[in-house]
Formats: sequence, structure tokens, C-alpha cells
Amino acid sequence: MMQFTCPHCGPRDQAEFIYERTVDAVVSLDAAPEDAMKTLFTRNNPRGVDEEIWRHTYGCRAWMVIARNRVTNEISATRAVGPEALP
Amino acid sequence: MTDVTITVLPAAPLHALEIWSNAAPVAKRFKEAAGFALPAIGCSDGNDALCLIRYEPTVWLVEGDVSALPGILADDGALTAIGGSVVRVQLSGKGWRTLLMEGGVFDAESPNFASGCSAVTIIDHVNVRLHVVDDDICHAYVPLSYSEAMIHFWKTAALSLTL
Amino acid sequence: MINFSFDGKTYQAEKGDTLAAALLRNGIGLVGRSFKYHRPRGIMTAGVEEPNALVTIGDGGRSEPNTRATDVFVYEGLVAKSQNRWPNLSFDIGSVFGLAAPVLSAGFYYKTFFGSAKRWMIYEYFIRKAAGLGNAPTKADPDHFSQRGAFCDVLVVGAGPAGLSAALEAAEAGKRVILVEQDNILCASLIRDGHDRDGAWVEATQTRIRAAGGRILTRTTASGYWEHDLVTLTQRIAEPGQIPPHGVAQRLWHVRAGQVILATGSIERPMAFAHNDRPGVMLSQAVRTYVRRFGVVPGKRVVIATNNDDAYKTAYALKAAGAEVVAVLDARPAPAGADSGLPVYNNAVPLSTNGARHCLKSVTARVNGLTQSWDADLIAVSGGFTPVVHLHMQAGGTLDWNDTAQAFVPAASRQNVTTIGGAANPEPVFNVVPVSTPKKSFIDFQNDVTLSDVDLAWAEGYRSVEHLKRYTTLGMATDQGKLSNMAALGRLAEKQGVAIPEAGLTTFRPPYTPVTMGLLAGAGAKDAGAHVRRLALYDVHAAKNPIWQPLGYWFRPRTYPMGSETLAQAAMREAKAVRSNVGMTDVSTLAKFEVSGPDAAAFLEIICATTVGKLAVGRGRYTFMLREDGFVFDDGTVWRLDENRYLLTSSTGGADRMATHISYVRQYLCPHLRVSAINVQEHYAGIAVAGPQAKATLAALIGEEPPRHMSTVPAMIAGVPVIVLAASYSGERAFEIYVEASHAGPVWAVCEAAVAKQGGALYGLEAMEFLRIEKGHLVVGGEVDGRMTPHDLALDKMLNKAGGYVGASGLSRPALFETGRRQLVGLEAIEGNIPEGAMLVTGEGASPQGHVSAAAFRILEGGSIALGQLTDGFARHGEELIATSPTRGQMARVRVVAPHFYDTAGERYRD
Amino acid sequence: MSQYSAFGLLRGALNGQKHWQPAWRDPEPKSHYDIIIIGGGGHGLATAYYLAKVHGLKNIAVLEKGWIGGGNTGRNTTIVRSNYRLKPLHDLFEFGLKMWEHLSDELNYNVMFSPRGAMFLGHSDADMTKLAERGDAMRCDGIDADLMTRDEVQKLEPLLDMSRSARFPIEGGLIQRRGGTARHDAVAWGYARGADSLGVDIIQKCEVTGFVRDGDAVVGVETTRGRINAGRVGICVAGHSGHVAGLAGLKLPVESQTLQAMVTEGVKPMINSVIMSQSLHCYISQSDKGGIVFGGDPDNWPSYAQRGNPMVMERAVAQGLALVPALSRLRMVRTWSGVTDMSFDGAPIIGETPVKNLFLNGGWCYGGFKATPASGWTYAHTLATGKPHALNAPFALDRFERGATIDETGSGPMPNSR
Repeated sequence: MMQFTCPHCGPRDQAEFIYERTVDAVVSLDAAPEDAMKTLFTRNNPRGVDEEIWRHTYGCRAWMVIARNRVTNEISATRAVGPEALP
Repeated sequence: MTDVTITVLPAAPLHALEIWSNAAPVAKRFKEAAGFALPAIGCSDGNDALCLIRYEPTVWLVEGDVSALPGILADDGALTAIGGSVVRVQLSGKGWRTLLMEGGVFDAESPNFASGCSAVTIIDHVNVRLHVVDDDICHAYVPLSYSEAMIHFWKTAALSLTL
Repeated sequence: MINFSFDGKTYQAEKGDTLAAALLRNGIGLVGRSFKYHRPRGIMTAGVEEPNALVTIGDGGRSEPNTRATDVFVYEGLVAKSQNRWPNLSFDIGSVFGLAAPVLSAGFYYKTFFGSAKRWMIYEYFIRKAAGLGNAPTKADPDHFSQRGAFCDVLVVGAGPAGLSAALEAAEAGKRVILVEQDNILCASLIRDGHDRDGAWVEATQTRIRAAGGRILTRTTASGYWEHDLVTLTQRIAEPGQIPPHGVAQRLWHVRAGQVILATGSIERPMAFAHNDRPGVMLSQAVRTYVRRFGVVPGKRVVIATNNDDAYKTAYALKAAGAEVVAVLDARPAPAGADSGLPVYNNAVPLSTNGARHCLKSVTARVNGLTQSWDADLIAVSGGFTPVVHLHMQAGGTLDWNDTAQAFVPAASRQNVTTIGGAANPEPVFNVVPVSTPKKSFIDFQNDVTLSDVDLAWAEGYRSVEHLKRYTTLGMATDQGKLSNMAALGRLAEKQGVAIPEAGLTTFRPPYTPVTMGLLAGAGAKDAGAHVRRLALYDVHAAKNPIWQPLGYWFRPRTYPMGSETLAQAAMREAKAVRSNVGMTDVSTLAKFEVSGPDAAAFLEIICATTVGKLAVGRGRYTFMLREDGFVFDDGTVWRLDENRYLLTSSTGGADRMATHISYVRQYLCPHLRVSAINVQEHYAGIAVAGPQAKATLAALIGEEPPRHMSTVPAMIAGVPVIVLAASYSGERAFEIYVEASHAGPVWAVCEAAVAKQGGALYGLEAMEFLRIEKGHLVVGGEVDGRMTPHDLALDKMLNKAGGYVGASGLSRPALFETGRRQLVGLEAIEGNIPEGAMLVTGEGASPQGHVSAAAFRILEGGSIALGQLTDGFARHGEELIATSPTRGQMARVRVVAPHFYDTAGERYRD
Repeated sequence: MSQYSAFGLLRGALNGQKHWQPAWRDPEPKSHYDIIIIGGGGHGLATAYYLAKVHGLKNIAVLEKGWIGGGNTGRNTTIVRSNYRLKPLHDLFEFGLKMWEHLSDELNYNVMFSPRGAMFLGHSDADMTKLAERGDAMRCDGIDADLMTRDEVQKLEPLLDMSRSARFPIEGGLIQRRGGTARHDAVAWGYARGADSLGVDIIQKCEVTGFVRDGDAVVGVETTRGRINAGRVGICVAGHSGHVAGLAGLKLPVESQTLQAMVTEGVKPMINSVIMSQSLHCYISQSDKGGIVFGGDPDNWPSYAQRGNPMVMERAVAQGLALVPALSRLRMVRTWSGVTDMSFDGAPIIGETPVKNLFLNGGWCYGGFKATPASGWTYAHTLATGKPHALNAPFALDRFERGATIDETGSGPMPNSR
């Protein structure tokens, strides 16, 4: 059970978060069909750091990108995504 | 036995206020009209007539009279009624912090989680919004469908809190 | 005095005794039987590493098999039973396995018992019966288990002198401190060893820690070290088998620590010599613990075998307690204890023990190359010390080899953890290579693994340490190798001709000591962690005694039987009421989203695969949603309530998934849109009123002309504002009334009265299912099974031609348009009733070409009908097939038809 | 290879079991093999065995990074069954199940396949219909499946909570009587011993670090023990497929996730079959040593950490205890976890890759162990002939971009929603 630092709420238990997908798997709405399927159906899946999208589902419900090492679980960066918000 | 009492508060009109654009001007308009600022995330502000608790980056939970808000929001946000989906539970007495640690993953025992603070977390599989009213009272906003289970859990846990 | 029983006989214990201490106090040396050979075993240790003295404690649903007698404190009425023996502990038939030991070598079972799988199961039956240790309870557990979260700056594991001091320092520095100790007292080692720090110091230090806000938990074991400095603690509130206060037996703590200090000490090692598993062979520090802490002297004539200084303290303690130390066998060449007044032999290692009637009688040793024996009833052994590095390793740490201690000690860690005290600095020892006969020299006592088993595994090529472990079962007993791993590593290194650190290590995995399953389950043991979701109108329904039906975590009324009606009769009556008059049902669980803002329509045209933008205010329409891969994953309706405000409904079962999807698209893909999409699933309770008389019923309720089909109006019912949607799932003219859940009761009551006045009925999910099947409406989880495209479901004509919706790209893939895809069809029985879930085949023995996704009967006319998926089904209308269910012995002859059986023209929606 | 038998053990009793030879050799890698299999797990070793046994190929190597059977072969819950709803899946797994029934004799190594029955419990009428549908699909394709009444379930597993007031009341079940459990390590060791005796080189502590290319074809591998040339190379490293395929520049429809399992202290027999559930996600069986083996959902986030986490474990235990309350006072003695290849439709991938001479066997999600013989057989066929066997043809890598996914649960391309 990891601990993530939510850009909005601070350090919170992983139990409050749900993993969505990696950033390399985001299919943008305007992608060409072939690119979209390539994006949807392949992953870098590195044995190392990757950028993952998590949602603080049971917290502030915001989405974020977390750079995490899949072997050590070390988190090197977290950034908020989503609509601009007041501080 | 420990010092915590679990009380269901009567249903109240609650709204979700969301701002999608021009947040700073909206905040300015709000402060001018309401007399207090839109609270930061993890905080609440307000008075007996109108209280806002911010649980999300762009959404505030509003308790009280919302009649002035649509005018303030104009085309930069919306107000949506959500009161039916929530049961408000009051946890009173010194033991509320310990009670919230039962089945919990949020640090409700932290001295930083003080009066006027808010947080959303998961307790015994239930998504609960918390609002510290004062050192002896915490309000929990529990999803209606899970409220029966949550209250039962709290009442059972309260019996063995000091063991 | 405290009364307890062991194998049916009552004994007395002193306050503070462990069961092991109490058994020794009563002269009981034989406590258990080993796993494989059923060898007689006694008490070897005084701690959680005990491999031998396993007993079942307690009665009924509270009984705990395999409890270490060294890890349970006696309470009044404690009931203990020995295990893995028949008919009794001192005479155990199973000990014949010991006679067969030469055949039952490591891994013997891989080399025999051939033949068919069925034949193996016969052998297996006997192997299973002989294996296992205690018996599991057969009753449900009467107690509860608590789970609690906690946060601290410093977590100190182990309240020996080092841990206690560290906790004090941190607490008085203003940090939030938790100190845990698996024993029921702090600093028990001070009592065992004697020290300038005494009980008063322990008491005063505890008081200061508590005064500084620190939390001290005894009978609490740090059992798992997980990610990001999360440590799980298991706290015994009651002892095993004991009736707990408030019914809470144990508590599981999830502690997130800023820093973890491990002061976990070390575990003494046994030595390998023949018959080193006999009752009467005990670890040296354990002997000292029984003498000094419990006042029990486990032997009168004692041999000490050691490779270090520590065991001399045991000799002194025994002497002081009146026992005779007949020999101190010191493996070291130098005369370390020459002036000790003890009979010390250097260059001396034990070779074997002899015994009779499960008692130790004598010890034989090799002293300076010569064999010598002593009569003795106890041998206290110290083979050195193994630091408890489990948590350090679980945290992802590495180890260094400390040659003087012949032990691994903690090195680097990637988490915020440090090790202090004996666990970091074990006592120096002299390395002893076992010299005695390997066959009877046990290293894993519980699993009966000997040095010769290690040798055999090596000879057969199982040379990696993991292969060795798995082939011999070494380290896989309830003690997980706490006593055995180092001995095995030593042997392996010797075979490999390398130093121990190069021989490799098996992984340290949680838990440190075994954890009660009920504790892991916590409150979830009662409901699988899946709380029932309760309808806003639960009480209203419950008063009518419906048959309930689970739907996800919800429970919804399936039917409301009257009198002696069966489920099927009640559901058919309810469905007929809808077809011929008016019915009413609770549809509150449907997913609902209120979507507002200038970009609401644009947003909905991304979520929905159908057009939304052209919808006029006050109008609604059917819609469906695609996954990114182009398959239909949900459907529902979309309503334009106001210029910039829409209501989107979708399926109950997909509600959470849809909420996430909507949030992802809104927040991640379209952060620029001026839209707010709020989940109002639970805000609104929903009541559907359907049937030819629905319009009249509703008109009376709202006092105005009800909206036409697929229109919506705001209205008042019972003085409560509601939203009325004219939508139909049943195929009849129908309305859905949405009301804020907290006011749903009065609205339901008024509606129910109005329906009753019309002579209508309440209906549940079963009738709803009949109605929608007859009408040919889809259900998510049924026809919409995640493998069907809009084309497969004949929804393609509704697709938004402009594209732009989620899933449009996925739909472009070639295989989705090849022949051979399953397609939605209707099925009409020619003969027999169509079984739901049955396979569609062309004849007996043919592989299925589809299946029945939902089956029902025509409500007014009768006759078995169904919806199904059939390979290339669109082109097969009129074909005859068999719907067969071999598992139920049911079969029907069916004709493939269009998937609509009722009012195909939709005339009943028109006024 | 010395033949294993009861007689051999008796003979050993007289000589101190000293006559046994190593179960497999420890050869130095040669400079060239006709076929190299990367990964010495059950699947890789089985593939090598069938390449030698069935296809008569002799110059084969299995390269293993660590010790054979050390990946998911040695970390699963040992369940063997073929009770899948979709035809390509149940055909493949059934082919394997038939092989399991004779595997001990085939290998002269007791893999302890114990067909004690694999049972899915149903907790509602809707569950029972879904189970019937699955059973009917199997039965129509000649695979055994039987619906069970409540009474039959209770008779088989008396410790299940059969009360009507249970949160997930038991309405019945679907049993595949030929399903059961096997001894996981023995499968790897048995195939290794068999393959070795047919001349296959099993090379441990030999990690593949890269591929040797000649134009668009793979012609060998770089390893920690030097370059080894090969005619064909088969990747067989489920859990790490993404990593190894990545060395050849391939991106796969696979995400690696942790799947954990656990075992309790041993107790006398209490669970007779393999208990699974249509509504809950836990698997319960009892090992021959007496431990109750428990498995649950994968972690649902990517990981190569080979370490479990308490949240997922506690959820699986809660579900198990809701079904079998008598497990409450047993103690969990060990947890472990494996890294699984979660494919994007839940089904395995066996076949060609876009790179010439390079083949892939992976994407087994959490269901690979039971497929070991079938996986080895079909992959051996594919590697020997360059073309898929009829049974693995539907499991081609290109099915994702084509739209021909085999989605048993219908939950789509996100492995975490499976």
C-alpha cells in the first residue's frame, strides 16, 4: 500500500486512489484511428519509471500523473491534471 | 466505551458548486457578495446562513441558502443539488478522532486536522467527507446508500475504541 | 494460581506464565509431534520462533490450532490440546512414518505414486490425512477483529532496552511515537540477562514516553513492512482462545511511519547433531528465560553446548537456581570460561543425545577428537545468534555478512528504516561445522528436514537456495525457517565450496509471525467487505415483504408476492398489470448525471455515441456509450432539462464505471470545456409508472397533461418538486419520476395510492425483465456483454455520423466487420421453453453458434421467447435451431426472429 | 536419466538415497542453437520438452535469468481447470487439462495433479444462470461441467456458510470435476528433467540482455554469458514479456501487474475442492501439506515489484472468510507474489511477432499455470513449424489492432478493469 502525494490534498494512502492507465496510453479524441488503436493497445510497460495516471477517487476526485518506479515503487514526481482551479 | 456520540442530522439542502472558467473573477465576486472568500481545498468557510466546504479542486459543497450563487457564477460555473445523496452524521465527543481511525487510512488524529478543516477519505470501504466543526465535533457526509452500514460500523467500533 | 488444562488434564500456572512455562512448571516435556515423521517434541524456545511446541488453544469457533505454547499467556480456564497425534500424544501411530524415514527422503513423493490422476488421489487422501497439524475450527468465529489506521513520526519495533531508549528520545523530542512489543512486558531480556538497568528504569521510561504523547502497544507484533513505510501491526487484545472484552479479539494496525526504528534483537540458533530434536533439547537463552523470568528450572542435570560467551550466563543462572551443570561444551578452542567454576570443555561439540520415554537421558559429545558422554535431562544449546532482519528485508533492504557473528546484519534500505541494538550488532561466535551423522541431525524441526535431506537435494541438482527450500520444504513450516535457514545455508555453502554470503538467500516475506485470517478480514469477514447498498425507499419496500434481488451491491425488490404466489406467478401478475393497466416500480439505482454549462451538449456528444446537440429543451432520447475499443459498454437516456442543463441516465450495474469514465473524459481529455458533470445517482430516487393507464394516473398526480413520450417536465407531487420523464423500458406508455431522495417517501406513497386506485400493481425486477425482453430492449450485462459493437446490436443507425465520440476509432477495426460475428436476434420457441443461458446449436453435438442472453414468456399471449446472440444472426431470421442446456437437461426448438415481440411499431407510446 | 519409482526409493533406503543423479545437467551454453527459448519457467521448459519429444529437435536451449521455475510457475495457486466460457479459451485449456491427466507418467515425475474438482459458487439466480451458460458452452464442446444444487455444494464443502442470510448466500455451483490442483514446482522440474534427458540445454543464471539482428530478422541473443546464435527465438517470460520484447523494439498489449497469494499454517483436511465464486474474487484450496492456499485479484496497477500489498490481500481474505467462516482462526503464514502479464483482453498471446524468427508466448494474465502443457505443446508447434497450431491461432498478437479480441469478461482493453 503506497502513499501518494496528491497535488491538492497532500500525502494520502493509496487506498484512496484508483489507477487509470499510463500517459502513453491516453487516446486523444482527435487521434487518427490507426494511431488511436496503437496507443490503446500497446504499452511501454518499462521495468523502471513510467508516468501513470491515477485518480484520487475517494478523496478530491482529481486526476494526476505520477512518475513511479515499478520495481522500487519510488515516486519521483506528481503533477496535477485537469481544469484550472483556484489555489 | 469511549467518549463519542454518533447522531444522524436532519436532511438539509446541499449543493455542489463548480467553477469551470474565470475562477479568479468568480472568487472576487463571491467574496464581495458573501463577505468571505471561497475556501481553499481542505478547508471550509462561512456562517450560519451559508457555509462552503471545499473537497475538490473545482467543486465546493454548499450548505445553506444558495439563492445568490447563480448570479455570482454567471456563465462560469453551475450549482447542482446533491442533498438527497448524503446523510449527515455528527460525531461528537473527544473520541471522534480515534473513531475515524477505525477502518480508516486518513490521519484524523493529526493536530493539523483542526477546526474548519475538511477531507475526503475512505473508511471501511465507504467514501466519506469529513468536516471538523470544532475539537469536539466532526461532521461526516456519508453516501445515502451506505449510511446504514457506516453508522452500524461506527456504533460497533465505538464500543471497543479504548481497548 | 491459574487453572488451565492440557490434553484434558487440569494443571496450575503462575500469573505471567506462558503456556510453555506452565507446562515445564508442571514437568511436562512432551508437547507435540513433528509434521512428517511424528517425532515426539518438546519446548525448544521461549519465543515466537518455537517450531515444536504447537498446540490447539480454545474451544469451538474460537479455537486456534498451531498456537506456539511459547506465545500464549495462560489465563484462567485456558484449554490446550496437543496436535498431529493419534490416539494420544505419548503413543502416536503416526510415528511409524519415522521408521520409514529412509524411504521418505526429501522429495520422495516426486519419484513415486505414478499412474492416473485418479490413482494419485487415493495416495493423496492418506497423505493429506497424515499431513497438516492441528484441526481447524468447524464453527464460525464468535469474535470480532478491529482494523485501525495510525500515523506517527517514529515507529519503534521491539521494546528491549535499545528500543525503549530510542522511543524515549523520539517522544521527548516532540515526535509522534509508537512503540510496539510482541511480548506482554517490556524489556523481558533485562530479566533474563540481568542488567544495570532494572525494572524501575523500565517503568520510569514507559511513563515518560506516555507523558510525551507516545503510544506503547504490547502483545503487538510488527508483522509486515510494506511500501512507503507502511507497517502492519497485529495486536492481541485477548489471548488465543480467550473470551475478549467487547468481543474484539485482535486489532490490525496499518501504521504509516515517518521513520521506522527496528530494535528486534536476534534469535538464538540451535546446533546440528543427532537427535537434536528430542524433548530436553532447548536453546540456551530459552532455558535462562524459564529460570530467571518464570522461576521454572527445566532440568536438574544440564549440559550446555555453545560457540559463544552468552551461554555461560545460562550456566550461572542454572547453578544459581540449584540445577547441576554437568558440562559446558564450548566449540571454541580457547578456554574462555576456564575460571568460571564450571566444567568447561573446549574444542567440544555435541554429537548426539539419547533418551527414553520422550525424555533426554544423556548427551554424547566429541571433545578434542574424543567421544565422551554425560547423563543429563536437559541440554541447553547456543549455536550463535541470527539478527531479526525480516522487517528490514521486507522493506527492500540488503544485508551484510558479519563474519565474527557468522550472521547477516542489516545494510542499506530504500525505505526510511534503521536497525539498532542486537539486531544490528550480534554477539561474536565461533563457526561450527556439524560433524555428527546428518540423517538424524535436524535443521528444520517442524518439517523434519535433516542435513542429509540438504545433501540429497544438492546431489540431485536442486542447488539454488530456492530449489533447496522447495525440494526439501526447509523453512516452509509455521516458523518459516527462523531457526533453520542459517544451518541450511551453512550446509549449502559447504557443498558449493563458497562462503555463506555467496550461497544466496531466500526472500523474506510477510508476515514475520503468522497472522490470524479473521484479523486480516476485519469487519469484512461478515460481508466480504461489500456493504449492501440500501435504497432510499428501503423501508417502504421492506414493509411489503418483497423477494429481494442483488444487483451489484444493491438489493432491489424482485417481486412483491401476494398470498401464496410463487416468484414466477407474482412476476407474471405484475407484468400483466403493466401491460393491461398500470404498474409502478422503484428505479432509483439507475446511474444519473447532471451535466451543465455552455459546453454540456458538446461534452455529451463525446460520451454518447448518438447525437445529442439537436435535442430541444424538454426532450430526451435513447443513447448508448462505447468504450475506446468501439464496443458498447452502457446505454441510457439523455434529457435536455434546460438550455444548458442535461440529465444523463445509464445502467445501474455500470454506474461506478460510467462515473469514472465521465470524470476521465471531462477532467483529463477535455479540461477546457465549460461543463460541470455531477453524479446525482443517489440524489434522486426514481419511480417508474408504466402501462396503458399510466398517463391517466400521472395526470391525476401532477394535475396537468403529462409530457408526451420522450419529453420531460418539472412538476409537483405531494408538494414535493419532481422531474417527470416520459420514458419507457417496458414498451408501454410510461413515466419516470425523479425526486430528491430525502423526500421520496411521501411521493412514493401518493403514487402508490394513485396506482392502487387505478387497480394497478407494484412490480419488481423480474416483471421488468419480462417486459423489456418482450419489447426487445437491451440490458447491460445481458445482450450488452462488452463484446458487442453497435452494429452487432443493430444500433449502428443511431451512431453520430459526425463522429467525435469515444470509441469511434475502435469501431474502425477490420475484424469488427468480418462475417462470423455474433449478432443480436430474437428467438421464438417452436417446442419447449427456451432456457436462459442455453447454447444455440444447429444439431446435437454441434459446437454452439450463439447463446440465449435472456428468456421470458409473452406476457399476455403466452409462449416462450428470448433474446440471443447468434453468429451472423441478422441474416438468419426464420432459421430453426436448438437452444440446449446440457447442464440443466433442458432443450427447446427455436426459430430465429427479429428481436422485438411486442408493439414493433411503437404505437403504444402514442396518446 | 535414472528412472523414478517406488523401487528406487526402497533401494535408496538401503544406500542412504545416494544413487540419485542430478535431475538436469548444468551445461555451458553453446555458440549456436536451432531454437532458443527465453525463460525457464514451466511454459518454456514444456516448450523445449515438446520440441525435442514431438518435433525431434535436439539443438535447443532454454535460457533462464535466475533459477528454473522461479517466476510465476513457482508463485501461483496451482489451480488446473479448463472451465472458460469462450471457445478459443476452453479449447486451449481443455487440451492442456487432458495432458495434465497423464503428465506424471509422461514425465516420470509426480506433478501431483489432483482432479479434486474446481467449483464456482453462485450466489443468486442470476449467478446460477451465468454459471449454467458457461457450463453449457463447455458441455456443447465436449468438456465436463455440472451444475450443483445447494445440497451438493454443501456435501462437497461442509464448511461453506450455507445460511440464507449470508451476504453472498450460496445458491449452487458449477463444478468441473476433472479440474483440481497440481504441485507447481514439480511441473517445472519434471519438464526440465524430461527436456534435459532429450538433450535440451537448460542454462540457468543466463539473462538475455539483447537480440542479435540481421536486417529484420533475429539471429541470436546477447546474454550475461555471451552471445548465442539461434535459428529461432521464443520469448516465454510471462510477467516480463514487455521488458524482453522491448529489447527487440516491440511494444506489447501487455501491462505487468502483481498478483499475490498466501497460505495458512497447515491443518488437517478441511477444504476438499477448489472453491471459486461467480461474484467474489478469491480462490481457496488446501495443499497436500495442509495449508489453505488463497488467491485474489491482481493489484490492478502496474508493478514489477514482486511484492504484495495488504489492501488487496485483506480484501481477498475477507471474501474467503465470508464464504468459509471456519477459516477465521487459521493463520496466514506466508504471502508471495508474482508479476503477471496482463493482456488487454484477458487472453494469452502465442504466436509470431512482427520481427522475423522471433516468437512470443505471454500475456497469460493470472491463468498461465494450468495451461503449461498446452502452452508448451502449441508453442513448440509454432516454433518448430513457424506457423501457429490450430489451438493457438486465435491468440495471435495482431488480434488487438484487428479487433478480434478474446474477451472472456467483456471488460475491454484496460487490464485494471478486468
